[in-house]
Amino acid sequence: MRELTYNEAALEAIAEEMRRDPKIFYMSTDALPPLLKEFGAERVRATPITEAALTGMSIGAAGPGFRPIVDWRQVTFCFVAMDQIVNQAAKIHYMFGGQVSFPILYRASVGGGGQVAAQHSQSPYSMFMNVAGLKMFLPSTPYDMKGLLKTAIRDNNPVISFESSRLMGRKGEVPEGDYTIPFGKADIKREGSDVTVVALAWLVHEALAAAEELAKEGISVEIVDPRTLVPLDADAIRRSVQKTGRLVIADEAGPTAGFSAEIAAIATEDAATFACLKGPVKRICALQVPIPYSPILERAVFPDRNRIIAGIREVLSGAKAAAA
Amino acid sequence: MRELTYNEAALEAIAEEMRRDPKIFYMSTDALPPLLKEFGAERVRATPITEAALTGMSIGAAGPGFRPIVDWRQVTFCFVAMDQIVNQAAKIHYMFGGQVSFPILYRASVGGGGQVAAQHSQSPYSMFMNVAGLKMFLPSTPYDMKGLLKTAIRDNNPVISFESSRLMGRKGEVPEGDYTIPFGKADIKREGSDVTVVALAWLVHEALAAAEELAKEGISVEIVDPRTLVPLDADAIRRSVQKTGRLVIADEAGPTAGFSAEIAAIATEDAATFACLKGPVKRICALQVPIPYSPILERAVFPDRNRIIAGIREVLSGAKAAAA
Amino acid sequence: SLSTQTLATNLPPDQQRAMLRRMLTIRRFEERASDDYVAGKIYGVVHCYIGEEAVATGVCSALGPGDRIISTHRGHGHCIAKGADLNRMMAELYGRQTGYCKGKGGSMHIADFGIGMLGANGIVAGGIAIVTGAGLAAQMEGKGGVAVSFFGDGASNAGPFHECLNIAATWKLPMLYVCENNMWAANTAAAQTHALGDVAMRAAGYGIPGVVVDGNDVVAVHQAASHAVDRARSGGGPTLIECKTYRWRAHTERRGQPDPRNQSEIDAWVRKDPIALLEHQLRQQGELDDAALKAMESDILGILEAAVAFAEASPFPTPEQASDDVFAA
Amino acid sequence: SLSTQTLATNLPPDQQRAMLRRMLTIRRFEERASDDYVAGKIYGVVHCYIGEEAVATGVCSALGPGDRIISTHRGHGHCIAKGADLNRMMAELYGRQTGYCKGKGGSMHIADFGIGMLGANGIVAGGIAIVTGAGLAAQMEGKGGVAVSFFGDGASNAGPFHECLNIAATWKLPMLYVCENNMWAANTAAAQTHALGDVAMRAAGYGIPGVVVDGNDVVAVHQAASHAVDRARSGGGPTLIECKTYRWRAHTERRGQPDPRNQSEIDAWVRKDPIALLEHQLRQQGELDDAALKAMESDILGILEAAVAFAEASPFPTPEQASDDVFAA
Ligand SMILES: Cc1ncc(C[n+]2csc(CCOP(=O)(O)OP(=O)(O)O)c2C)c(N)n1
Ligand SMILES: Cc1ncc(C[n+]2csc(CCOP(=O)(O)OP(=O)(O)O)c2C)c(N)n1
Ligand SMILES: [Mg+2]
Ligand SMILES: [Mg+2]
Repeated sequence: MRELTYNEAALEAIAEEMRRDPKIFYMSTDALPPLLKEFGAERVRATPITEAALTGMSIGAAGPGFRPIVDWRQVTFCFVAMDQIVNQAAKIHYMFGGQVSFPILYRASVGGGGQVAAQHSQSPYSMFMNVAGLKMFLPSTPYDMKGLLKTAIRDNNPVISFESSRLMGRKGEVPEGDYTIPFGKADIKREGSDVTVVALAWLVHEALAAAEELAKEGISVEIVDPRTLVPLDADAIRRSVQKTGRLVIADEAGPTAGFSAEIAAIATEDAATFACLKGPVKRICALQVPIPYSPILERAVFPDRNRIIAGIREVLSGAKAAAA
Repeated sequence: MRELTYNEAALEAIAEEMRRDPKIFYMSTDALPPLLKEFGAERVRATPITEAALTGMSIGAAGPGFRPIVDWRQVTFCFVAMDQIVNQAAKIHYMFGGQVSFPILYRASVGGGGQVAAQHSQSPYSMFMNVAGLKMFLPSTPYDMKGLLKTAIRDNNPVISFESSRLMGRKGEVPEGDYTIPFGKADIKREGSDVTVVALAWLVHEALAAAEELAKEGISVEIVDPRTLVPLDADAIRRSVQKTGRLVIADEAGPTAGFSAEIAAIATEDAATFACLKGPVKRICALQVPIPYSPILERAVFPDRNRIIAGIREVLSGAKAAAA
Repeated sequence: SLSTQTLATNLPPDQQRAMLRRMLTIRRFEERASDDYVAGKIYGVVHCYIGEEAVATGVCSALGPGDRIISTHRGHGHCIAKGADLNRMMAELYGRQTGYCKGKGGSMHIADFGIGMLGANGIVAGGIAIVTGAGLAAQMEGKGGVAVSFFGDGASNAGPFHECLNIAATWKLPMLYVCENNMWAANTAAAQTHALGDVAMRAAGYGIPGVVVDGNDVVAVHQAASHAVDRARSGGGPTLIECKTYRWRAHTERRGQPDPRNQSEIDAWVRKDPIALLEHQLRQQGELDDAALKAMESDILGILEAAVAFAEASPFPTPEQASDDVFAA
Repeated sequence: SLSTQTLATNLPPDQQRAMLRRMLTIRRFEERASDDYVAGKIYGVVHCYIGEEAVATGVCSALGPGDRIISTHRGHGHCIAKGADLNRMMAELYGRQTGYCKGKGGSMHIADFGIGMLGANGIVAGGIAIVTGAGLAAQMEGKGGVAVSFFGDGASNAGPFHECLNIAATWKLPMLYVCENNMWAANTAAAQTHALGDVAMRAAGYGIPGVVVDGNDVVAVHQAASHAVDRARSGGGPTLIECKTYRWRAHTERRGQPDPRNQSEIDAWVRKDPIALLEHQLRQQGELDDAALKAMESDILGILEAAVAFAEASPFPTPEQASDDVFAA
């Protein structure tokens, strides 16, 4: 099948949807050349550097029936818009008793690895998960990107598309034409029986590499990619842990009150899953520090395949220890 | 001993510190009359409604040696300042290699129960826990409030004082004069042996009521109040769970990627604690929805002593089930 | 004033009486809401617009049903002026299922998208960007619609005001930015927080008209708004209108709160009562007499009684409904 | 221009030569940084100030060591103009322990609080409020210090600019707000995002002076800044200074990025080279000859070689140091 990069898959999904629905328009502090070329400056708007205003404007345009896309670009730029996200976009449908819907897509790249330091290397999706009223996803492949973006654009709620900056140039098979991937459905990226690794985005690929490595030693790793963060496919995660009895969570973000903590909680608060757990859960995350610039420091902060391998060994030995 | 309200204890701590250190000044969109009266308009500033500017200004005043206090008032008003909080205050010390310190206190009331609806009933401290570089606390008593605020004001970092709006008028014993409470030290608000309840703020009091109730049935509840969210006293929580073998977490915030998830994770990722766990952990939180206005809806959203009691019964029976 | 007198005579008496009725309805609605709040039948927090009725009434009387507005935390006046249903408003304050927000919003969040009222908003300046998006929508719809942002003097110092004024001016959005300068933001005087007395001066920085109007003179407000609406509909872009007015009551209806404003300032503004002014003008034109006024008053009170009755007869939401409406289907 | 010629002659030749040296140092530093970035010795992202050297140089030459400035993502020029150490700057770009930020910050986060340089900042408009706090600090310290906010035309449309201008004007803070209007924000033309061509027009809304200056004429910038500094020190409050200038290079040094600006626009500005202009003026005054210029050039290159040598000789941080400096003791 034809291959596209993660970034190309996103653009294709957006272009196909914009062709389908004239109510969709796009705002961002620089206009994306391919979209601008095809759809013109009315539907693809280069704006002042005012993410707060754009985020609010998307709400006011969505209420009357448009379907705005606001590209925050790097997630760090959306913090100036946090009031509009948390106090307005997330609450307006509920607060107004559901009288109209607000179909909005927000795009934000996340992650580090480019030596762009603390302000430009962030993975704060957990902060948004904590806010009721927002849907969000974080794809790990070009295929998932296209299918999830189309679902997001057709959803009648504010949805945040978190996109891994490490994966932008990564290629993968992407069908031509229309397909969607439902929200709230995890994808088993690799089947296994000894340990479950719940991973996001770039770490799905690191986990796959770790699994290959460990397979040589006869360790069978199952890799669950939730894909959507809200709604989260808790059942799929619990089923996998019930099967393997062991849980490792791999996330490029810091651990504290993060996605990784939520996964640990949904596994250990469920009686059936807890009963199957053979040992402690393990979080493989970034250090809980701002992201430094110098490559040596940056590498020291982020999790990778080696730390995943070490984490898997730890939960397996821990389990043995318990068994012994 | 003399009693003060939670709110009076906060004002006393601030006034005592402002008397002690002339570098401290206070900014807020309305000047607090008692502070204004004692310290004057230069040190107690009524400002335009620009929490973003105030938050940034506190950083620029702290670098050169002042010790600003910025009172965001209700936490919901700080979302307009999120860029200054997340991208500047939290990162500036690290990003600049620690060349100067930024002693700043931010104050924010949290919680619901006043039928002020979604925008004015929020408990988003977990969002801030997820950000590396910020210290924060949430006291449950007037005594803790005064001691923790003094520690915060003397700390050389940005610290957020989350203050429960439900507790503002609640009285408790507060010593006259100077004392401090160290960060990162949980307080056992009640000793017990059957189950650990980790609770925050108002829910500490609901948990105490629940414990009284259950004591009549011979159920012994230990209540751990972390008090500081960052740094978090993981050891105290783990010690308690190792003793009781059961964990319930009670939080006025929603569960998703929240404080409650973090507590579940630190308990279940620790081998020694996991080994002692007799059953699944239980989160007693608000429903993951924006907070509604009508009293019946609002009551349905928030956790209380009854839901804590039910949760405790569940983990105890669950444990029995497992034992059986 | 004579000038307004002449202005007034340019408006058909029926329209003037309709404005008087609107303003009286706002005032009586809030007097009732305040009483019922103190009586514990209305919850949370209530901000009254009393004394400022001419602003919402004058502006909204210059709008059509297809035009859209956004409000603030002090929203009852804007809702009523745009034509909101009093039953559903009162039911919302009473926290009932039949309220505009099914009891989920309360006073600070009443909205009726059906009439182009995009909502009250509890965040100062929080609505300005939202309604600017409605202005963009109107421009893209191409049906000549306009959008109006109501906001306070306090909000005028916040970033979104600046960001949106620049965007609206640059894109020539069909917008009115209506600053309700009541000289106070909660307990802080505008004089303490504004470099200049006139918020309208800010317009110059964006090359758009900035107009100062007597916000207690509904006819003057109407005229200023009408000109701005014409300009917006014809592609001329946004106008900033500053209405000088005053809040008669404390910042909120919660009793026993401090109010630092001195009585003489309050009294002076009460003497400039916008309702009394229009009433006087109508009488001078021979278009209103005691009987007609009495009839209007009792009619309004009857409608409000009915609204309260509707609210009290309406069911509270069920606990289960707390989980509804988080997401749209 | 003749007017500047006369201005120039008001400045002692030594000071003019010092400015020339500063501007040359900025340019050569960035040319080297760009090369080393392409060579992979400098990481992440680098934004060059080349073509705009007169702004930072003219403003900072009007400041004293106790005055404080804040920068943007395009920060090398401001650092050097305020007197930063080139060794520690280069070492930071090289990601070494001896860098200003111990390798934690890189190009977008160089700061030296010791010389009153409060940091480059990766968030557009992110520094404006911070340095306004430094202006408040200066006012409270009462030692006559001033604070300067450098920011771009793009940043001038963001909320913090407005919020801080109003606060500084209201509190009469000793501030200079220096807009570096290089006509572009990344790949978007200022003409597309600004209602008016002159950002300085915004000052009127706050009752403060708004000045437009030829940002490529270091002497004109210096004079405008000096007046504003005098005003600020004497309690007159803030001034907004808009410097019209241009970025010669692409938005960042990453090669192969799109640059929508047309070549003729770029060429026209390169002909207005701020360094060539001052050099010309000094020659006309008989205060600079080829030999002196050559000496200055080679001296600067020698210093930069030494800075690179210092950086390359410095150790990288250790992995363990990633956990240091999250919190102050
Ligand atoms: C961002 C934010 N900060 C603070 C508040 C608290 N607050 C509510 S109303 C108000 C005063 C608003 O003043 P103004 O904009 O003049 O409107 P008015 O109340 O005078 O109608 C304040 C400070 C808020 N709602 N939002
Ligand atoms: C809040 C925010 N949004 C977007 C960006 C991405 N960005 C970095 S520089 C830049 C352009 C800034 O233009 P201007 O302020 O004119 O400064 P210049 O680069 O021209 O010196 C943008 C959009 C950012 N850093 N911060
Ligand atoms: Mg006001
Ligand atoms: Mg620019």
